[in-house]
Amino acid sequence: MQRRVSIQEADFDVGKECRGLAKSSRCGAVTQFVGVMRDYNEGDDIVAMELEHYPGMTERSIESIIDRAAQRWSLLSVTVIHRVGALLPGAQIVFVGVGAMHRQAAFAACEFIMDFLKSEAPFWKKERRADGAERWVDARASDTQALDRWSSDD
Amino acid sequence: MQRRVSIQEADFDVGKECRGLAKSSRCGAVTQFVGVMRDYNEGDDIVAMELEHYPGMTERSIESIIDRAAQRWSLLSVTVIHRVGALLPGAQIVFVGVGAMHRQAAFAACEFIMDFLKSEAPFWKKERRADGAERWVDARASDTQALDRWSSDD
Amino acid sequence: MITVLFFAKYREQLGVSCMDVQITSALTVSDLKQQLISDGGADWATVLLAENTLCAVNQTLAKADDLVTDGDEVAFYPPVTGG
Amino acid sequence: MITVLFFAKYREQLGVSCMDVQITSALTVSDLKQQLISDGGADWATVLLAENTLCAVNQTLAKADDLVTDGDEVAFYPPVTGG
Repeated sequence: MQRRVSIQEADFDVGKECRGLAKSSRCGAVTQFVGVMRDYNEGDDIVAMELEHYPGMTERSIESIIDRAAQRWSLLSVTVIHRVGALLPGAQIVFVGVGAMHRQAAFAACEFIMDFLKSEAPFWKKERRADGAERWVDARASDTQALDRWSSDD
Repeated sequence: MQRRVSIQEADFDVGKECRGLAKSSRCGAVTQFVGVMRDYNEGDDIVAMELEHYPGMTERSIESIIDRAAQRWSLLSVTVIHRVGALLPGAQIVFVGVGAMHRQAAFAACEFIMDFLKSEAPFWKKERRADGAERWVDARASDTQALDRWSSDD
Repeated sequence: MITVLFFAKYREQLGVSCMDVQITSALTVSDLKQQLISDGGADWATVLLAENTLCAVNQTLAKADDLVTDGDEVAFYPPVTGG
Repeated sequence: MITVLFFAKYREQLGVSCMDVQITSALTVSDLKQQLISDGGADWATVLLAENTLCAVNQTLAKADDLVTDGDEVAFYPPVTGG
């Protein structure tokens, strides 16, 4: 399986990543998730965001999630890109792409990786509101709950 | 909700479609599926494919599927592109993209639309094998079964 | 008069993609199939009576007892295989 | 000697991102927290004893009774909010 993990400040090119995921001649399905920065959260207008991470552990954590997905479904390629540093509303934050022979595996693995990335990978968001105040974003209970479905048998 | 349906011979640009889906400032999640032509099916090497469709009904059928998805989940944007005509292995065949505030809706709606497109939209594939023989692709029982999960309550 | 369309394998098997058909009054999809078979013969029976043959009336999926009336567009086609 | 890292809100609250800590022998994550609190004071107790504080030893998530030994990299951080 082809695997690519990148933590970067730079933006990413979804079209290029898609082509990279579909390189295998056996690939019939590519599923992609792109997380985008909204200008609104928890009732406030957000004008900027700073994304901090734990270098080294972040990559290990994401690679471990990908490995678990690859044990569970038959995958041909996985790419995970996560941006760090300063971001503005509308910016692409995260990319999870999965290539597989069939769409069911590609869909399930993409959502699985995204769900675990949200709850395991060491990233932290700090938002700046329109009034200049800054706050660290709180973890959401719904992201922990999202993991529940993956613990039951398929 | 922003909606775009296109049946076309030309290839599509996944990066451009992704940007189009994320235009709303409320958009936090974009999920995309790309179906790719494989060079192998049912035990045979495939060298080319011809995709036929029912003009008019195809668009109506896909719009109806999108409407049903939009009733079920809170969506900001949906794009469905399906190519017709002559295609070679490795070619992008179909694009389903969904933009939403949250990822769960974007994932579910994208897979829902793809599942129903597979079983309702009037497209037919004819494959040409390496030995020159042509055959119409048979519908797969697994594509009908894929619909079952959408009939139960979430 | 109605318009009848055939797609994919059925278009090839019958050698027809589109034809105008005279109907004397409103009739069901089943009745229309019988009329086409009596005009066309065995090949038409094979296509139109196949268990999984689909029919759309005015671009909406139709059942055997749905009505076809003057001016309608009727299509017969095999299970779809797009995506 | 071990290296202790703090991230995000905790880094700001303690004003420390990285520090070297002398340990006399292997100790548990719990013991390490107590040692840091006795050296650091109330702010450190607030951060390290918070119910949802996470700890990684050598970049792998660790539990309260996991062991920390000489040369390890230990990190304390709040629940993650990436993606």
